[in-house]
Order: sequence, then C-alpha cells, then structure tokens
Amino acid sequence: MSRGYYDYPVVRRPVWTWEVPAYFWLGGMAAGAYVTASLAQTFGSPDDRRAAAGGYYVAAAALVPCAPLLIADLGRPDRFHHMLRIFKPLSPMNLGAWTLTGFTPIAFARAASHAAGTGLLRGPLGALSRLVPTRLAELAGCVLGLTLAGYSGVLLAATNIPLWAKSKLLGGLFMASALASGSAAVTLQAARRGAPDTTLHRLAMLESAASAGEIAVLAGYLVQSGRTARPLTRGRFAAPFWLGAVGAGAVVPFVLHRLAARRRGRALQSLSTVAGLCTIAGSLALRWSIFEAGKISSEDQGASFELSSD
Amino acid sequence: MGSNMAENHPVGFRWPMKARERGATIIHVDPRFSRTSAAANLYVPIRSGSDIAFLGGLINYVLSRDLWFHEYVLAYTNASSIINEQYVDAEENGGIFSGYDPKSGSYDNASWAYAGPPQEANEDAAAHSGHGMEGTSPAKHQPARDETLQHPRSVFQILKRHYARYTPEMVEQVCGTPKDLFLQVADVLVKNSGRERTSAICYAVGWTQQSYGAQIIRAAGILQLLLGNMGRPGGGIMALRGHASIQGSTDVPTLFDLLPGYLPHPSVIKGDDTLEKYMRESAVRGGYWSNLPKFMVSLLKAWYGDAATKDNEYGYQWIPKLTGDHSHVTTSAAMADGEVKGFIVFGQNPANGSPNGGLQRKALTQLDWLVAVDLYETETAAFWYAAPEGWKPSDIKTEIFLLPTAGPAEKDGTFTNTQRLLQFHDKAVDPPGDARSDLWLVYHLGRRLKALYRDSTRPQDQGLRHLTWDYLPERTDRRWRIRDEPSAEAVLKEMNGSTVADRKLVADFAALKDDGSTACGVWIYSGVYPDEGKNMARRRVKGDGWVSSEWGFSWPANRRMLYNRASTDPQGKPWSERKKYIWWDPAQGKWTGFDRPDFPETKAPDTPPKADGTGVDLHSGSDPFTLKADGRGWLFAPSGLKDGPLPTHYEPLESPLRNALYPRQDSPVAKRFPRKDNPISPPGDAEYPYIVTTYRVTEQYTSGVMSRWVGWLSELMPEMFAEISPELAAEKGIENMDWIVVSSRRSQIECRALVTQRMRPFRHNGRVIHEIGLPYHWGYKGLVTGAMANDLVPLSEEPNVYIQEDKAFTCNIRKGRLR
Amino acid sequence: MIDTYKRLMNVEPPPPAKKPRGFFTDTSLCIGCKACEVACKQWNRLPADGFAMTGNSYDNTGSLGATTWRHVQFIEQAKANSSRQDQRWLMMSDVCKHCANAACLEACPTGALIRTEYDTVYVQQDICNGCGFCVPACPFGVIDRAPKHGQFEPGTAHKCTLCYDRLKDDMTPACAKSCPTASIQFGDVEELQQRARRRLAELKARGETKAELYGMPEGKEAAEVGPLHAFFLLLDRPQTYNLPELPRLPRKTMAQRYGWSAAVGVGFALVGALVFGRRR
Amino acid sequence: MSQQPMSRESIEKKPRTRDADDVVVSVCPYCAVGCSQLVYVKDRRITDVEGNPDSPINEGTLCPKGASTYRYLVNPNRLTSVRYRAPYSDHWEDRPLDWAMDRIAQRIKETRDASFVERTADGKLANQTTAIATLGGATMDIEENYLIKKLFSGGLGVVSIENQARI
Repeated sequence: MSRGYYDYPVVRRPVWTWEVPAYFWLGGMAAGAYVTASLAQTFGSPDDRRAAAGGYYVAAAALVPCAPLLIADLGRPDRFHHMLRIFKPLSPMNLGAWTLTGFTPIAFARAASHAAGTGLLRGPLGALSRLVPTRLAELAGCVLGLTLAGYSGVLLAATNIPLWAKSKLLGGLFMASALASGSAAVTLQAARRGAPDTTLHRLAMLESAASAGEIAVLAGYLVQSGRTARPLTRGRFAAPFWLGAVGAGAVVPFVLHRLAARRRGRALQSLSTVAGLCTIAGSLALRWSIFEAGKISSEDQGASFELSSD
Repeated sequence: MGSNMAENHPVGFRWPMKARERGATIIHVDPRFSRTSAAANLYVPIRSGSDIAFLGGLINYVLSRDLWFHEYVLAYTNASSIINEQYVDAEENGGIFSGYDPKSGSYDNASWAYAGPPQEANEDAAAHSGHGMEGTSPAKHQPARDETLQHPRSVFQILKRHYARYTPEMVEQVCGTPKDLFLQVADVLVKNSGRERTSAICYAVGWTQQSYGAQIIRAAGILQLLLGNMGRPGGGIMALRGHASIQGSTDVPTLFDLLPGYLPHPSVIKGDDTLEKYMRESAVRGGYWSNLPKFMVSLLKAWYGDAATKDNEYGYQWIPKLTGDHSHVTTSAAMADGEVKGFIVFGQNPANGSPNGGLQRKALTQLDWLVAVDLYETETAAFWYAAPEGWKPSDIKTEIFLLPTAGPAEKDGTFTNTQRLLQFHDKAVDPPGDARSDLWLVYHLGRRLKALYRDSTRPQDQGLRHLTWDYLPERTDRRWRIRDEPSAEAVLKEMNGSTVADRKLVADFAALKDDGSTACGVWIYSGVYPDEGKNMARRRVKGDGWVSSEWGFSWPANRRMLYNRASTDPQGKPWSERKKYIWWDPAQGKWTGFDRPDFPETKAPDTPPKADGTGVDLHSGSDPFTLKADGRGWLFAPSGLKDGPLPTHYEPLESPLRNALYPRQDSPVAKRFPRKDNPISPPGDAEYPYIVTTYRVTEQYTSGVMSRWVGWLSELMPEMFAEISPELAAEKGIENMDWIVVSSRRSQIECRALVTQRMRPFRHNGRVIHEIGLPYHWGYKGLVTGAMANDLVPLSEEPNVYIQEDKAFTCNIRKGRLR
Repeated sequence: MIDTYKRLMNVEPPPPAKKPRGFFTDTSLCIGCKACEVACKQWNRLPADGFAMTGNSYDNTGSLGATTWRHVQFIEQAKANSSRQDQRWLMMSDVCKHCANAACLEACPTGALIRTEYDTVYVQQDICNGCGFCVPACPFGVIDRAPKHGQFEPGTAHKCTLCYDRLKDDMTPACAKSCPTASIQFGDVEELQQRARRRLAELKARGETKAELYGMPEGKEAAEVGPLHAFFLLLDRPQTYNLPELPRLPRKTMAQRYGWSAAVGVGFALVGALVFGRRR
Repeated sequence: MSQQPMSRESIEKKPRTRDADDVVVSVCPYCAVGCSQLVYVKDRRITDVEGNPDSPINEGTLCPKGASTYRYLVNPNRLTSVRYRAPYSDHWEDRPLDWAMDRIAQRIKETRDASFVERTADGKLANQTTAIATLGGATMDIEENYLIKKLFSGGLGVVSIENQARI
C-alpha cells in the first residue's frame, strides 16, 4: 500500500455520538418485535397470537425514545423538522426519518388496538383504538418496520468509512440483529408472562433462526471487510464485539435455545428469558462496537485507499 | 540570491513565475531549500556568508572566458579607466587593500582613486554613505582611460587579477556549492545575457545582513555590468525590501546619516562647519550630484521657512551635526550603558526584532522614559513585566507611554515600495478610540514642543521655534470623528517643493534653486505633486501589463527604470528589438520610448563631454550613469565605500571556517562591539561549531507584531522552530518536533526541531559543516509566543550601512529544554 | 396549506441554471504561500481553529474542515543522500471538489446540500440541521460539522461554498482572486478543463513525466463521483496528496446493500410464517 | 440540474461588498511590494479588504499577510487607549491622550535641555543631543517619516533617528 499524505486520514471522523447506535438498536428492536408479533398474528395459533401480541407493546415502548435520540444527535435540534422538508429516499437518513415517522403512529395504533382488545384501554380512547384496521396496520407496519430495521446498516454503509462501507453486508447484518433482538424481546415478554411452552418454542426457533442468520451474515461481513475490519476485531472494540455482539448476542442465546428446546415450564421460561436478554444486549453491543470502531476506521489512511482502489 | 522571494514577497514572485512559464530560468542560490527553491528551475546550495566568493567566481568565469558584453562594458563602465599608482589590491596584500589603518580599523581610500591630476574631492567622497544608493564621485575631470583595456592599472586588468583565483574549484571549496552546479549557473547567466537577452538578480536582507553586505551587492553590480544587464528591461539588481515603506523611510529618511533625498548629514567629523563648506565638500562637479546645493538650500527653506535666510546660512546651524556613529545598533549599546535617557519607538520592536535581544531589553531598562507607538502591545512596550529575564517591575525605572496608532486604511498617506514607487492610500475609517495616526502624534507633539519653547531665546531652541509646522487642513473634513488630523497631502506638497515667493508647486527637481527662492523637503520626490490637486502618487490608471507609468509616481521624475539610457547602444538604438525600452529619436531630437528617459531628454548620443562644464555636461551623450561623476558604471569603486574598491571574500565575523582565499579572516573594517554582553566566537570555535542563519516565513511578519495578533496567520505558523538536516539530527539524536536548545555566545533559546531534507550539510575540503535555520518571528506577546532568534545574534555593523550580521553566525544545539 | 409548509420548511424555487463554475488548481504553479487559506477565512469570516505545530513540513493546517476550506499541503521529497537528488517540495491547495455526483449532497436528508445554479455544491445554512451524515459520506474528507457550541454557526455542516455569494455578483472566489501565482484558477468548468489538458501537455513536453490531472471527466477517479468541478493538476500520484484513486459514491452500491438487507428481512418473514404456520 | 428547492437565504445570498457605502483604495501594510488593496466600508466600519485588480503590481492578488489585513485592522486585541506605566509600577494604567501628549512633550524637553551639546570638547558646533533616540518608520507613511525627521532632527537636534532599514 503506497503512503499518502503523512498519516492524515483520507476521510473525516464521523461526528455522531452514542445516541445513534442507541437509536439503531431500539428502532431495530421495535421493528423486529412488531414484525414478530405480526407474523404470529398472521400465521400463529391463538396462543401464539395472544403471547406475541405483547410485541406491539415492546415496539411502541422501544419507539418512544427513538425520535428524541435522533433529535438529540443533531447539531441543530431545533431544526429536526427539516428531516421531512423533502422526500429523498436516495438519502438513507431521509428514508429513515420518513419511515420512523410512518412507523411510529402505526406501531402505537396497533398497540392501542391490542390494548383495547384486551380491555386494558377503555373509554373514548379505547373506542377509537378499536377502529384501527389491524390487518392493514400489521401489513403496513411490517413493511415500514422492516425498512426501519434494514436501513440503519445501509445508512452507515452509504459512507466512505472503510469499516462500514467495504462489505456490502452491513445492512443485512443490522437487519438480522434487529430481527433477532426484536423476536428476543417478544420471547422475553412472553416468557415473563408465562406463555405456553409451544409458543415459547416457536418464538425461540424464530429467534434462533435470526441469530443463525446474523452469524452467517456477520461471517460474510468480516470476510468481505478483510484487513479493514481490524478496528473492530482487534484492540479496544474486540471485547465488546467478540464477547458482546458475537458471544452474548448470537452464540449464547442460540445454545440456550437449543438447550431449552427439550425443556418445559419454568425451566423453559428461565432459559428463554436469559437467551432473550443476551440477544438484546448483544444487539446493542454489535451496533455500538461497529459504530465506534468506524470512527477508528475513519482514521485508517491505508483502509481508505483500499476502499477506493479497484 | 540572498532572497527567499517566493516566501517573503509572494506577490512580487508572481512575476518571476510568469516569466518561468514563458521560458525564463529561475535560479535560487541559497543555504536552504525554500519555497523559492521549490519553484525555481535550478536550486544551488551555498553556505551562508560565502556570497562574494560565489559572485566573484561568476565574475572570473565571465572575464577569464571572455564572455563579457564588449560593446556595453567598453562604453558604459569604467573598465578602461586607469587607477592610481599607489593602489595595492587585496590580492597582493593578504586580503587587505592599500590605505588600511589597523589602529582605527578603517581605510583611507585616496589610493583607490582614478589616476590623473590631484582630485580635490577624494577624501570627502568616502564620507558619503549614500546608503547603498549612489556614492558621489571624486572625479573632477574624466579620468584617464585605455580603451584597449591592456594597461596593467586599468580597472579591467585589476578586476581580472583580483578575481583570478575565484575558480569553480575555489567556489566549491568556499561555498560548498558543487562545481557542476556552479558552472550550470554561470552558463545560464551568460547565455541569457547580451543583446537579445537579459538576466536580473534579486536580493534581500540575505545579502545586506552580513558584515560585507554592500560589497555583495557591488559584486552583483560588477557581474551585471560585465554582462550588460544594467539599465535594461529584464535586467538589473532588485532589492526586495521588507516593509511597506522601508524605501520611503530610507528616502526621506528616518536614518541618522542622511538628510532627505540622500543628502549627506552634516557632521563634525567631516568638518561641515558651515553650509558653504558642507556644500563644497558634498557636491561634486561631475554628474547630477553637482546640483546638491540646490537641494540642500531648498530643504532648509522647507524646514525653516522665512527664518532661513542667506545671512544665517538658511538655518544650517540648527541642523545637528553628527559626532560619530548614531546608528540603531550603536545607539542600543549606548542605551544599554545608560547614555540614552529617552526613546521613542514608532512601529518597531527592538526587544525581539533587533540583534542581541538580551542587550536590547537591558537597554530599555536603562531608559528614563520610553514612548512606544503601535497598533498592538509590543514586546518592547511589555519588557518590564513580560521579558524572559523575569525582572521585577519594581526594579525598573522606565516610565512608559504606549500610544495606540492607526493602520494604513485609517489615514491618508503614502508608501514608497521596493521599486521606488510612491502610492497614496486613502483613509477609509477613523482609527478606533484614542488611536491616532503617527502623523497626528508627531504633528501634535511638535505643536506642544513648539509651545513649550515659544519664548526661548537660547540659540539652540531657535530651530524648533522657526520650524515650519502648519499642516492642519484649511477645512476640517466633516466625514471623520477626528477633526484635528493634519493633512498628509500638505506634507506631501512640502516634500514636492514650491517656489517661496508665490508658493507655487514645482514641476520637478529641475526647478529647484540654491538662492533660497525654492523650498523642497525631499528633492527626489519632487514631481509627486506638481500642481494643485494633482497628487501623482494617487494616480491609479489601470496597469498596462508593461511599464504602467500612470500608476502612482516613481522617483526620480516618474522614471520607472534607472539608467535606462543603457538600454540602447552608444548610438541610441536599442540593443535589440526584443529588449527595446527607450531610444534616441533623431527626427524629434530627443529620447523617447516606453519610460521617461533617465537622461537629459534632448542630449544626443553623439554629444561630446564639455571639459569645462559641470554636472552631466561633463558626460558625453553615451554615458548613462548620470549620478556618477564620470557617467559610467563602476566595476571598480574609486570612492564611496569604506571597505574596499572591489568585493573580496571574507568569512563572517563568526565562522567555523578559515578564509580559504586570503590570510585575512574577516572584514577588516566591520564594526564589532567587544563588550561583556556581546561576546563573539573566534573563528573555528569548537563550542559553537554550526552556522546559523535567521529568516522570515510567509505566514508571519518580522518580530510578529503585525502577524501574531492575527489568528489566521498565527495558526499557520504557531510555534518557533529550528530547521535542521536529518544528518545533524541523527548526530545529535534529535527527532522531528523534539525540543532543542540552540545556543550562541550571547544566549540560548529553546524551540522545536523541524528535521528536514531541505537543510543540508556543506562539505569544505572534506570537512562537514552543518547549518541550521531559525525564523525570528516570535516573542512573548501575541496570540502565539515563542523563543526569539535575535537573542542569539551578535551586535555588529557593516561599515557602510551599519547593518548587523545575522545571516551567518555560529551556534550549538542540543536535544532538550532550557529548564 | 402548501404555503404554510413552504414557510415552515423554508422552500423556495431555485433560480435558472447558469454555466457550471469551478476551480482548476494547478499545483505546478503553487508556491505554498497559503494566501488562499487566509483569503478564504477572511471572506467567509471563518475563525482560526488551533495554534498547534504539526511538524509535517510547513503544513500546520492538517486537513480541510468546518472552518478550513482551503488547505495547502507540503510534500517534501528527495533521495536520502547528501546531494539530495531529485529534491522536490510539492505544494497543493486542497479544496472541496464540488463533485458532479456529490456523495455529501446525496446523503443530505434535508436538502440543505444543494447543487446551485452554478453547478456547485453548497450547504444552505438556514436548512442544515446538523445531522452529520454528509461528514462520513464524502470520499475526500472535506465537509465537517462545526462543534455544537462553537462560535461559528454551531452544529451545522460547512465546507467550501465556492463563494456562492460572490458568484452572484460575478466576483471571483476569494481564494482564486488572492492566489499570487494563478495556481488556483476559477472559471467555466469546460473552459478550465480545456486549459488543464493543454497545460498537462505543456508540462509533459517539458519533462514533467509524473504530472497528471485529477478530476477530469475522462479520469478513472470520475467513474463514480463524476467529474470534479474543482479539479487538480498534480505532480505525483493522487495518493501522495491523500486523494483516493477511485473515490466512491455510496449510491453506486446502495441497491446491493438494500438487497442483502431485504433478503434477510424476507427470509425472517418466511421462517416466521413457517414456524407459526407449521402447526396450525 | 438545480431542481431541488432552495432556501430563502440562498435565494437572497449576495456578497457583503454589494452594499458597501464606499470602496477606498489602500496599500498593503506588510512587505515592500506595495500591493494595492480595496477597502470596503459600510456604516463607518471596514467590512472587507481585498486586492485591487487595477494595480499593475498585484493585479488583485494578495499573499496571506495581505489577505489578513482586515483582521490586522479590525481586531479585538488592538490598543484603543493610551497605556501608561509609571516608574517602578507593576501595572498599566489607561490615560487620556491629551495628558500623555503633554507629558511626553514635557519629558522630551527635560531630557533635551539637560543633555543638549552645543559644542564638542574641541569647540566645534554640534547642536545635538544623543540622550534621545527615535526608532521606526519603515511601516509608516513617508509623510510621517518626514515629520519625524523634521521635528526631531531639524527641530530638536536629535541625531539618533533610525528605522528598520538598518536591521
């Protein structure tokens, strides 16, 4: 690799702070939970539907801090509304802003509808919520939710930060992680509320599938990134990445779910709970470590040259 | 050579760059590979302090290979003149010329004169400092000449002998310049000179700040005369000066040894007892300087008005007489000894801008009072609490006035730039708060002083009482908050001159008289304001890409190129069509062309000299150098210089090397200041083995007052550093950006090391000599601060122009910090 | 309603297009004086942004940024022998490239970054909300966000405007106007490109074998980001000046990235359908 | 090409020099090349300083120092009042300009009167004082230099009048 101008970076260091990975994590989890809940509504048994519907609460709850986090990260928070000044899907951030804007009310509406259905929400608000067309909300919510879960990785990748941009798989990775954490959140709440074993097994299977997918995509990501992935795989972020994102986030829950596959009752519930927590934490670790390691990668002149050679 | 033009005159360098793109060759001869070197076609390394050896080598190359411009040299220089029999060249006398008095350390230059009848003005001419401009001439008559140049005492033969040993091999040995590079330079210069082509030499303080600075410039002059490059477009020797109006302050001047327009300052030593004696001894019969009495009397009339009469020698005695060297360097030493009580500093900063900073600051503590005038608080004003010496303010008696002043856009006035161009600048806004223009400050100080002395009858106070001092405009300008601002144009008019009787402005200096009927403050500026409402310095006709005569005013008489008569052959025809500039038009019977001729306008090329005439009448129609007594360019200087008629290589006062050319090590007449606070290293001092040279960088300005308060400039060069070669760094275990201590016999400073291949070791007879570079912009006030390179510099003086040697002295370095 | 939206969102119709304007920075004429840096800061009222020496030759600026829109690089070259063979000191005034396909502009979610009527890339300071996406998007490391609590437009993104305000009065941008040696040339992009081609040929004929243009339509570097409206004549390989050989435009690979993302999402949905539907 | 909507500020954007009340021709205060400058003034304040394209010297260009002239003139660190430091004092005091001018004139007179040498030891007329020195001038107008020389040399008999040309 030929030397550039002293050791100055080619690209600039991203200015974003912790709010961004936190938002990606929460938004992804909300989307994953919503999609999981909706899949259960559509294809599952009544037990599945009852148990997974809590996912709508999870989605709504996880969405609450999203917009504030996004706004807090702006250099000029007072101008947050400019995000919707134009519609420009070419910009992942614009797409994300519109998606979040669309998804949030739907997720709240669907959650309210569920709450009204279970009698949790009464009065005029309850009555109003009952009017929500649930099927339509589920379909639209799934489309928007998957977009929300899927755009964040593409957003980071649509830059010239070598760690983010070198591989084409970061979007897929974040998507997988979002779905894993979202389904894990559904499992978690189902397990805590004592859902039937069959449902828990099904949710575990779904979550494991997401984790397996995540590991597969991650492997592809690391292979494609090659030398560029060093800021992530070595040094400061090696521990959160390997132990947190990979270990706690995918391998451990995968193993726990395999263990739980033959258990029932409380044991199953406990194992599912731990697995779910691990997945969710790992998902945060994944976003955070890749995000922060990206800043180090931005200073890697050689990696930038590699990114920009044929 | 001696200039880092791209860095210190970037906009000036616009033009060499344009020339380069049109095929010109830029050669940069310098100890450091600078931004100028980077832009040059050829970079030639040279050890600091060896410029005369290099130029002497070129002179020898041109002479020994018969490459000089025969027609030009024969007609326009004093090559054929015969020199006095008593003359002994440095070549035959161990590096010292005849007339040297070791006791006083000075020359009597009588023996350097032209041969011929006794020449009355010989002695006096030596006293004319001329400040690097035109020395007046000793010759009463045209000297004896040998047009065949064969006479052993002809200038030509003397020159040949003097430089015979300045061979390419010797240049390599003395300058550390590889022989092949030197020969390449010689070849380019010669090929680029002659009828069709010309070469120019640019220099700056890289030459003048040496103990033989004027002689380096002389050497360049000799070379350019031999190559026929003087007085011709694209030729010449360009002084690249460093301050907005440093040329103006030299012309007017604020210098001790001159009166306005390069008139010598009356001196007790020269015996200028009376005006008549002064004028007799200062004026010369041959050449334009014969008019000196007109300029002097007009000056006295301008200063003392009606009080200047024939009976009181036009007030001549009110002008103080010099009793010695009153230059800045000498005065600093006197100040350090407590002999100076009051000091007024206008926009200058000796505390870190003058040599031997420690001595300079000590000198300030010895004052009773100090007035500092500037836009910012300078190191000089702040010495009592902020100097690195760490003095207790309670120990310092100096009463200090720091007066805020105005920038150029806040006042009317004129700058004279490096090419003698006067440019008026208009006031755009009032200066802030109590800030006032220097014109205001001096004018109102003058009014107050005149008031204090109003009733004095002492003779010593009469000059002040009678000083004309009336510059307030007739009507105050209602646009401005400051209503008592004197009129700069009124002062400019006084400098231009007018008739006494009807106060009519004169058209130029040809109108000046020595009978008291004209008054003129600065004769060379005459013509800048030839008529009411006609301020030529304020003319702003867009440049024409060539001579641009209508932009500003160039002294003398708006001539843009001096001695441009030399741009034609003796018959008045341009040397070539490519290089035509002015020429003789026989039809009109006058000189014409692109510029004003620097020659009597209707004097035909074939005009014979008038043996009984005075002034330029003594010259023929083909003697272009009108300020010279003989009208010729001086290869050999029969007078006017204090350190020899021919440039001779000496080592700097501090040098690690012995003079390879002569037994005499250094300039026999440079002034040293042997004091406890100014020790100087002996030659080859092992404790201080490295050469150090000081300089500016583009991003900062002199002592930093005008740049270190400006964030945009400070951020570009924020810290003091020393440039050293990787070889020296390796020897000393120094890495780039390490702190290092640089020490000389005077002081030591700490700064960062900038290790760079742009510095290189020099080889002299197999010995490696390291050189380090120090910019000198930092101090202890400003947005960015740092060590002061001038603290290391010794006090010394070049004998002609009293400039210190800071381009080559010796130091040592070590890794680490002071404490 | 539309009017309210327009007012709230500060939306105005753009002026008609003019001839594309740009810079041709000819490093063979640069003397490293940094007039461009100061003239730019003067005109644009940018603050000084740090008094630290770098030790990297005479470059104490380091890089372009929110408050530095021209940056002069200093590259010292010589064979490491005592005669300093082939010694060169390259200087280059770097600037925003005003790419024909600008990554920063495409990334911008608010439409603050626009292509002006002069075909330059410009950040509208009354629109930018400081999302920071343009910063890592730029393949040249040009644009940056000012610190949130700085003295200068806190929190918004900044870069060379090509003196958009001056262009409106047909004035030359401050840097090009000040440049004493015409290293920075301003003008119509097409005309500048012609000039650059001629200049390259001239330099090659003079023996400057390493000279090359960077940012021309025919250049490899234009493959993704398009021709640079601020382009350069270099005296060494682009990487010597920290310029990427093939600057990437994120858009070019975005579909592929979304594709992988969507595949994962669809896969998950299928698995979900299977998992829940299997035992109905 | 420019199809995206713009903002009000962008539409209304204009160079600040457009509204200048006055454009004054000046000369750069730094080196001796003598670059011509245009000083733009609005409401009695300098708003911009740039190169004058008419000048045959700089043709509108400036170096970094010249380009920073605006900040040299318009700068919060500039002195705007007389600062006075009494003997042995440890601080600056602000003083009225008139007071300072009077006091300086007084001090010049005292020193001059105490040190004036009419004749040298060997009886030659000198009419000088070496106890006062002035320094500076190269950064100033020729008119200012002229008045310094005239007042201090021709008026007061000061001989050590020097400037930067010497260093």
